[in-house]
Amino acid sequence: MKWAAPMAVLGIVVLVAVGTWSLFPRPEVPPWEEATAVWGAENAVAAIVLGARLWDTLFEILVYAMAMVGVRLVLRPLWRTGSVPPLAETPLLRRAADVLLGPIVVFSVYLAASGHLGPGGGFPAGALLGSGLLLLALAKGADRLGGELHEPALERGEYGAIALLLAVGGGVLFFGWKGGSLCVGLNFLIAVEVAIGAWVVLHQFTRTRGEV
Amino acid sequence: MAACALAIALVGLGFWTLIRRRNVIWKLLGLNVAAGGAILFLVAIAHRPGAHPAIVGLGPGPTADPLPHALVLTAIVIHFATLALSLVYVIVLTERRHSQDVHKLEEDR
Amino acid sequence: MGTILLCALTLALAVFALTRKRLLWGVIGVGVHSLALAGVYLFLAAPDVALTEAAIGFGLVTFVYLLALRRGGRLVVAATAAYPLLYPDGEKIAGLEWEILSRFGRSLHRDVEILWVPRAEIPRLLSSAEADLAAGGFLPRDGERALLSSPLVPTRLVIVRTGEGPLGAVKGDRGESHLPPNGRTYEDHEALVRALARGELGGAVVDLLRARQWLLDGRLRDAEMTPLEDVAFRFAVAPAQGETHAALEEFLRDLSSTGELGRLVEEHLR
Amino acid sequence: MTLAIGGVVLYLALGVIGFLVRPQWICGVLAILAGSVSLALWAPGFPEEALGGGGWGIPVAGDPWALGMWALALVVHGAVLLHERARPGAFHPVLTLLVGSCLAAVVSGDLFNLYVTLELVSLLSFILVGYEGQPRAVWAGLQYLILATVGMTLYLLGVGLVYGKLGTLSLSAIAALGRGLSDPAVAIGAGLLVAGAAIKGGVFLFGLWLPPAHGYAPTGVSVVLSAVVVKTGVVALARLAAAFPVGPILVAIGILTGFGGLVYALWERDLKVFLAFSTVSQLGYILIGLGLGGQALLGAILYAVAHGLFKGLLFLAAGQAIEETGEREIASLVGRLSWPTALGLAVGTWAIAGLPPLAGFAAKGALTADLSPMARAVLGALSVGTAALCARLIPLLRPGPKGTASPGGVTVLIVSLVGFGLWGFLRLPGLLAPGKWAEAVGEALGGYGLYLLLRRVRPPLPRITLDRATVLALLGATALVAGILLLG
Repeated sequence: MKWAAPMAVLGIVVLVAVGTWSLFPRPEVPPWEEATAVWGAENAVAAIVLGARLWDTLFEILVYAMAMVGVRLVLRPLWRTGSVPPLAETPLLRRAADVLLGPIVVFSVYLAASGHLGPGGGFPAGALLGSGLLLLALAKGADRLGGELHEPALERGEYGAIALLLAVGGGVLFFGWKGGSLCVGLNFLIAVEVAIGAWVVLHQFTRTRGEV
Repeated sequence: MAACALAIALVGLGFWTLIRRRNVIWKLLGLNVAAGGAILFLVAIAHRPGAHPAIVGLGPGPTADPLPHALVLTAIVIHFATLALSLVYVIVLTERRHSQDVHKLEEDR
Repeated sequence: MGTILLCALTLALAVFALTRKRLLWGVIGVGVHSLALAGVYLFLAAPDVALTEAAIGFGLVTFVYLLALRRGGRLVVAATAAYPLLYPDGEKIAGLEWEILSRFGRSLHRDVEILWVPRAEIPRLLSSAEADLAAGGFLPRDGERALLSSPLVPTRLVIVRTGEGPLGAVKGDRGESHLPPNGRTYEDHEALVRALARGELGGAVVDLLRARQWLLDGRLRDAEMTPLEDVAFRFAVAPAQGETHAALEEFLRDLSSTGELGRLVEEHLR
Repeated sequence: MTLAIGGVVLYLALGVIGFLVRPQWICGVLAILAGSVSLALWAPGFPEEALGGGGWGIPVAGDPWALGMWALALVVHGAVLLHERARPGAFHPVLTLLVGSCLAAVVSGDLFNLYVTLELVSLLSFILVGYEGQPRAVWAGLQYLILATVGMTLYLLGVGLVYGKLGTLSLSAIAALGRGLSDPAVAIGAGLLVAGAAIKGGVFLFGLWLPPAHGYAPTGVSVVLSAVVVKTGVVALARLAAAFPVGPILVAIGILTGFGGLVYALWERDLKVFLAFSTVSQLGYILIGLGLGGQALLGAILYAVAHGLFKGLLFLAAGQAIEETGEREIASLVGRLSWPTALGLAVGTWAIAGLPPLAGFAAKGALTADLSPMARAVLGALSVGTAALCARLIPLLRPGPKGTASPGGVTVLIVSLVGFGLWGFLRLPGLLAPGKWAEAVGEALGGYGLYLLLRRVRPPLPRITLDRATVLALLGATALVAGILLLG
């Protein structure tokens, strides 16, 4: 079966290349301006993600949330019973965390708020917030920070955010809610949910790895 | 056109690593690159020569197709979620079987 | 034009990342590759996707890989007691090899756990990956399937002759391959030196370090040694753990380059 | 349309709320109630409507596939709830979300929405397969996820090609365009889509992850996996077959799946992996019916539902048997089962062999109603093979001394099997003809003969490893796309 692997990969690559060849030249893009305006947004991508194809986005949020549930379920038995060894906090890391945390939070709030007007949106904002939280964990030590951000409350917060998202989604789907403020609300909910999810994953990893 | 070629190359490279490497984390890295290639393929399809982003008020001229961009946003997040979960399962297996070598993990003791 | 250049750079980064030997470089390479990919998205007029790819693809994915990579838990070492290299000293463990192993464990953020096993058990533990490393005056026999580290302490294999009678050696040790047909094997060095002291054996094939230690402790009185071959004590890594082996090699290189290894050898084997 | 989507949103919301409510299984019961009310309201199906506006909206349709799968999913979820009542922790919320996402997957008529729902389905089943954390189940789950991601990467490439050329994601619009497979981009895109869905659906050459994943999963999980989750892959293939003219390719895949699964099942020792392989071979049945289209399509839907019922029953009984005796090998389980487990196995085997009164017979009758003799011969050979598989289970049916298993879940499935069989008799006139009965009994006896013949033969079957499964999946995809190119 020596020849099988290269043949398989090459087959896929060649076939997709042949298919792509006949795609060019690319046809004209259908007009999207008024469809975007209907949803009260200026960024067409945000209008699609939060308006026209909100049904996809709801499922995607569920995929993300359930992955975090899976991570929590699997890693709980592996937690290190001993005390989490302290983190070697170098002054550079501590200073960097203090300096950077402000801009990160401001930028992610800006991304979430202006998601429907310019590039941005709930997902990058949430991921940025999650990375910012991890930077905080690197600087202050995951255990102390974990203590401050009470873990079960975070979990309930995440489930609450998802339930709220499903409710608002239901509203948009059935009662035809539209408008810019709706986009901002959805974006913030997604950002909160993604940020908590990212923090849970990173926190769970640290509990099984000793300090970060 | 160059982006499409890059996408196809990434898919091939990713699948090749997935098959050849024996360590499971290397396989996941290869899979990561392959899925990134497929996502880039979607964005490359949406691109028009000389286009600016599909945002109102950026002036005349051709714009890129916004629909694949929305699809790709979803695909990236989904791929990260599946990746995080499979990495966690790799950790569980490493704790139990002390090895990340795929032949070792496949022995059904 | 810019797109083509950036695409070429992205592909080069991906090929670089996926052809590395060490997993750490692979992960960092893929991280930088996905950053370049975000740049390509900017050229393709997709700012939303670029932001998401940068935040999630580069930020979170690399974090998750790095955290998964640092395989926590224990670095399991299968070892035989070998004063002054690696020996249980009351509650604690001490010796030259212990100093090296504990530093290596800390660099991998894993706490080292020693399994005191007879020498013959070590190959089985390594191949079944129940142990990551083998230590404690480990002299590799030819045919042992293990990844060997660079030599730690050079030594010599000697025949210790105390009188008439058959030669003895520890089962599984390098000395055993030099035994004449009527030679006898023992579980560990302790049993070997007791048999020598009782006179059951005429001599033993052992490494110079242990022989000198026996003389210093006064367990052997008049014994003359004939050198056999030059060998060196090394660490052995489980065959499936290419990753740990590469990390160990790099660690030993740094240790000897900073002269730390020489200082430790001086301090323990003066 | 609003009723169905409302039902799904309610199902998912109840699943999420299940994490917060203390007696977790309450959320399951409420979800099933909501689902059945929603199903009752939109039962005769609803025309296709775009969710979220015309241009970019997601078309959602309620056709016979959706109807059959919703009914099957609700019944099986009820049976598993009865069986796994005492399971603490996050099992029931995740199970409810899994069934909810299956409901959404079978209703959707949009290329990318299929991708998202199938991804949620595979992620949730991946969590449930590794729920108890034994290394074998975790490895089966990891293998499943890696192959599912490979499948979905191919699927995304297919979406890129098809959307690039045709400009729409809605399956009905693509069918309406009727461009067929003349254009290479559409042909290769369709091939990649079918390959991705085949890998996800656990078809023989492509989805070799299915047997270990279903075999080593906990009892309740393997029931839902084999009865409902596998069907979402099949429904995705059905949707693609409706949009692109890929009928003959699906028939070829169906034959390959049918006989491949059969060969591996005949010599598999582990009981649940044996049942998983027989699931793979039954998929072949459905795919052949799907590929032929027309009257056979209705037969395929009926068979999918019937298979869900009796395979669910078999897995439930097998799970109980393993929990009682602690043994997994078929040989060592003989004569040690309690009466409810033995009864469940007996009824399941009777139905899967396609013997008269039960659902298997009714569905097979519908499937082979008016087929070309060649197709009928292939299906006949397959059912003889299936009967041979059932013959392997016969020695297990003698009930042992004492019964500890709770008959709850088993009875629900038995009742629904008998009900389905009787409904089949009323609706499909052709079933009462003596010719059909004789044919069914003949196949069963032929199967028993085949079993006696093959008992001593033990061919060395290649072991399925992750690398080999990946290479086979990619090779299968390449061959499939090349086949479609030649077809076009």
